[in-house]
Amino acid sequence: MSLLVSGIGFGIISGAILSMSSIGFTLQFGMTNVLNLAYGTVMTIAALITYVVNISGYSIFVAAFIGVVFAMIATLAVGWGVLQPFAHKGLPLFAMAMVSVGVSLIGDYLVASITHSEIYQFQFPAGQTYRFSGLTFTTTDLVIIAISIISVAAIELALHRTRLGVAIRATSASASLARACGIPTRKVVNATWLISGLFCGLGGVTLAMSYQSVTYTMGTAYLPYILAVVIVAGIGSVGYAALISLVLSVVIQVAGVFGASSYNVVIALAVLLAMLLIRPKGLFGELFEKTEVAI
Amino acid sequence: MEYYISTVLVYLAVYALGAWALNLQFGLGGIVNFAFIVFEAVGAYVAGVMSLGSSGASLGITYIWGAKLPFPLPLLAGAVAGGLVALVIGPATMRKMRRDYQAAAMLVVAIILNQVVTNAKGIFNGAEGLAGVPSPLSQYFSASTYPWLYVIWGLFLMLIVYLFLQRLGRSPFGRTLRAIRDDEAAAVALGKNPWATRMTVFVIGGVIGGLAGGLLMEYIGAWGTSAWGYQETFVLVVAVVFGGIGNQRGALIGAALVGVILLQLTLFLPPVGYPGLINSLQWVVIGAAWLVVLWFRPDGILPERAFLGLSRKGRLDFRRGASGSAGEMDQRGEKAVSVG
Amino acid sequence: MSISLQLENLSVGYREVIVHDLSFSASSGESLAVIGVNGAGKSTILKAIIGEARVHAGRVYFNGTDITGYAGNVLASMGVGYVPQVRDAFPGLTVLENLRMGGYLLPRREVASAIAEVLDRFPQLGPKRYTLAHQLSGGERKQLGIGRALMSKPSILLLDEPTSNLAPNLAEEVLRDISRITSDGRCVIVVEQRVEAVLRVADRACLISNGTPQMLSDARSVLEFIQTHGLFGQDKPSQVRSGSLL
Amino acid sequence: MSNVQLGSQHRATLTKDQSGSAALETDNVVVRYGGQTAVEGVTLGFPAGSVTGIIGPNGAGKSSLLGAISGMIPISQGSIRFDGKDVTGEPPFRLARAGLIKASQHAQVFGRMSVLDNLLVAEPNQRGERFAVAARGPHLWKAQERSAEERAMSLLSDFDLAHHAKTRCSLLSGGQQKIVEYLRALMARPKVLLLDEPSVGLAVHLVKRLAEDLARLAEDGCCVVLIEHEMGLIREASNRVVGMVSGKVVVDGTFEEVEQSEALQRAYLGAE
Repeated sequence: MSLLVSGIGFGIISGAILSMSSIGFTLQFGMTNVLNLAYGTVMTIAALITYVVNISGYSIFVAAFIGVVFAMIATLAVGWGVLQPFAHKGLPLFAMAMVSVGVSLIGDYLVASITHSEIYQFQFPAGQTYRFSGLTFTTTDLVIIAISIISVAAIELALHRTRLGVAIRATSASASLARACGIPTRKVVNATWLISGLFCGLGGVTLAMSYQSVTYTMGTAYLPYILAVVIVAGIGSVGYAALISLVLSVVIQVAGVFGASSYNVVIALAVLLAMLLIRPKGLFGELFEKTEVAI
Repeated sequence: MEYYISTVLVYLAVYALGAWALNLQFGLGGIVNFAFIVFEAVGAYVAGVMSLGSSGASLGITYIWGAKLPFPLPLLAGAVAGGLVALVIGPATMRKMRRDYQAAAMLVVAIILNQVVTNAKGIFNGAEGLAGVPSPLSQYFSASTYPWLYVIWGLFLMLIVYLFLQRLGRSPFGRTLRAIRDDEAAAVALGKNPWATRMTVFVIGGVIGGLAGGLLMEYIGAWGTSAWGYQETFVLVVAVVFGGIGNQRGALIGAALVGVILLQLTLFLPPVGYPGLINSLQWVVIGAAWLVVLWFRPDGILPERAFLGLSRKGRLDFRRGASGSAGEMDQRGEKAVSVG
Repeated sequence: MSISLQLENLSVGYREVIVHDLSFSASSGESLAVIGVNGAGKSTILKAIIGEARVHAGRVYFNGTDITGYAGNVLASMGVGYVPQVRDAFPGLTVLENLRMGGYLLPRREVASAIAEVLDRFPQLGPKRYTLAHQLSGGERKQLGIGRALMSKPSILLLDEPTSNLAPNLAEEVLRDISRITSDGRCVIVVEQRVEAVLRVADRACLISNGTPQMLSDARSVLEFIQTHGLFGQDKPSQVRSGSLL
Repeated sequence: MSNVQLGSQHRATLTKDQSGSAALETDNVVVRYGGQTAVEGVTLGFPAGSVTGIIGPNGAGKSSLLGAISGMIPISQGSIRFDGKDVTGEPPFRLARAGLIKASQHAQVFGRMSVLDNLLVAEPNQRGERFAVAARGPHLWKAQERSAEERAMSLLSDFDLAHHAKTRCSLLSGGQQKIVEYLRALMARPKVLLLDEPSVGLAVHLVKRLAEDLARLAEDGCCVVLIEHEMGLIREASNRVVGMVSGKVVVDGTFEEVEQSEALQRAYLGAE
């Protein structure tokens, strides 16, 4: 029983991290229709910057902030600098995903050659331990959960209540119709890159904080979980992505405490594979099947 | 030094076999097989356990199906195993879906299998994998001549596979395969069975992949899960696209450039910086080269020939048209239109 | 102030030209119907005007400004409204959100009154304001599409087959809206399948056949011409060409 | 409009054939997508040696009917008989092998292959298409290949495309691709030929040649069914016209009869 409870506790923490990571991915994917496999690389970069700033004497919060800002810049740079020019050349969806793999390889291994492919341990203290009826959380865990709840609630509200948020949903549904409304779709797409980068950074930084370490493969190795969530939840659906993240994480962690811990990835990927085979459009479906790259 | 050259040549044969098999599946058949490295892995493992003898006999490593078969049976067993694996994962992953999703599904299959083999030590000894696999017939030759004989053996297999695939690609079978790739619905309307045709080349590719894996295993003698990460498939995809999708000679050039020059020759460079720097940088170079190829020559160095009929008289009209090149990497007509 | 849209020897299409050498102009307070049998490329004309299809030759002027190839959002800010044939509303957005997006360019304080105005014009939408667009019926959805385009108070409205997939009575209703819209001093260009029905509400009409304009005249004469010769009568358009083609 | 003229005796022979046994029959075929009904109970017989034109406004269900006949679109109700056998629910590639060939509305050519290869793909019963034969070597299929190549070249020269035989198909114009698709369908030796708007993008003289070609096909006993908006082609090539509105057949007769049909006129003109 206590094993089950602690599994759920771990599940909530990793669910908090996964939901932020997958929301950034799904927003960007829903908008541009490009399967951006360089996303994990940006997560790694954000975590690494956080580490470097933290190690040079700043508090972990300042460091995390700088890391997230870097993730936003890096995401925009990948979107603008690489994916957009390729899309304008008329590459199809599949080739665009391939381009992002190239970006990911370059990024990951540049990081590897700079960091000597080593694992870096964070130095900040995990803080006090709190107990809630069997669940155990450290201060770091609680901060991660709080950041996740606040940011997910904020993006969900923003997408429904703000002009830019609704414009993002509108452009993602139909860019040409959005233009006919006078929405400057190019600016909206850029805003989406930035928001996607924000969540990507939050995901990467909190992932490293919960691991207490960072290495060059961290983000890309995490990508399968994100893909599983995004495809199961349906591309572009933020609320479902958060929900599925939580469910998937709890399932994996509970399975882990009962001895299947080395099969974490296998569980996540088996779920993804089953979804791809049974309902490639995701549980909660898309309203239109987009077949075009829109950047 | 001589040993280096012969090793590089064996690697060339292995990469070329892999690139051709992938070219058959991906270039001619349009199957986005990102699980290809699994075929090579199975071929290597099976060839290994078929040469190592029964599990308990060796130095504390555990695996299934141990046997000590004479040359060339372990290699053949590896090839057959590759085909069988294709037969199993083919039906599951070749459903009708978006091509980038199919790529993701294949990738996922590759990662799952790798993880399972890594974690379940009983199958092929987990992450450490097999070691000490004897090279076939090596006891009859001196250590200096054997590598060269192995090179000749590898080049011989290459030649056989090349001629076989060339024959297949230029036959009506190959033509039907390319037709299904270009427009599945239209091919169906002409009475072609896309599923059966694709499945055939998926299995043939599996056999050749298994052969390549076995060939490498019997030369280097060791094989673990780190040798077949999904990135290794990516090397072959890069090689095929680099050389020219749908063109065998192009795939050979790609395999030589990417597989051998970038990945293997760097092993013999004098050490620069800290150990492992070159290893990381070569992936950066591959990634960058990949983007350069996609940008400048999406059809590769030697693009596919449009005409493969019997009568070869007359010039081939092969201009790169406005609709050609980039848009054709995707065959389902998912034309990318950039907006915004 | 009078508005005008002017097409000068326009050839439009995608990779290949679909409609050749089209010229017409339309000004405020009038409606112009573009008609022809299926596949004549009528919708492509509208798409080319708003920059979503290719202009191979010719120019488009709006109030004397050359707007050929301008992006849709720039045209929207100049006062060109467009209602596509199928994807005419954002499916995952509510009616209210759709209208708000239609009024994206309006100053914030005017949005509420503009929404009230549209809901006034299409009373059926009022009770459904929190319904998602893809849950609306065909007729409601088309009204939403037109209402969304009217939000930005366009001086010219381009309608692409507004009655397709609508039951006959709903189609009549949508077409009647066209005359209400022009009576506000706007200009409407409508591409339409239901030839006779649209010709009864439009002021002028352009008949396209075989990728070329065959006749441009007031709606009544085009209607008469079609009634006597049939829409796909043999050789007839070429006889008319010299006389009534403007 | 194209002005297609054909010999009058040709049209007479065609009309006589109508009483012959039907090569293709649809019995109360219904096609539904989601909640919408595209084809609502169509019962038609198409005799061998006839050319039937199907006309009607957009959304009348013409393409859905053709898709249902060719097995590409599943039918919700009813049955389809081809060559005397019930073929309802057969996979489309089996129907095609049996001689029921459809050419699509948007030219679907094999873009990265040459024009000649596009045609050769369609040759029925190719020995070298089987993996086992292809693997054993070209001597097993070369003879058949040569005769197929000759037939393909003669088809290409009929439509002035012989000089493009080795051109990559994606480099052709839309109209040329449309012809390649038509010739490819002929290459498959169809018993029933279904054409979805074959004249789109064709120059006037080619539409005329197409009309002649269709008539010749029918004389050889092929059953041709075409959807068409180009009335000149319908008038000259077909000896029977079926008018569809909202998923139903509203008129079935000669071109002149159909032209007078008020139901069809109303549907086109939109005054319901």
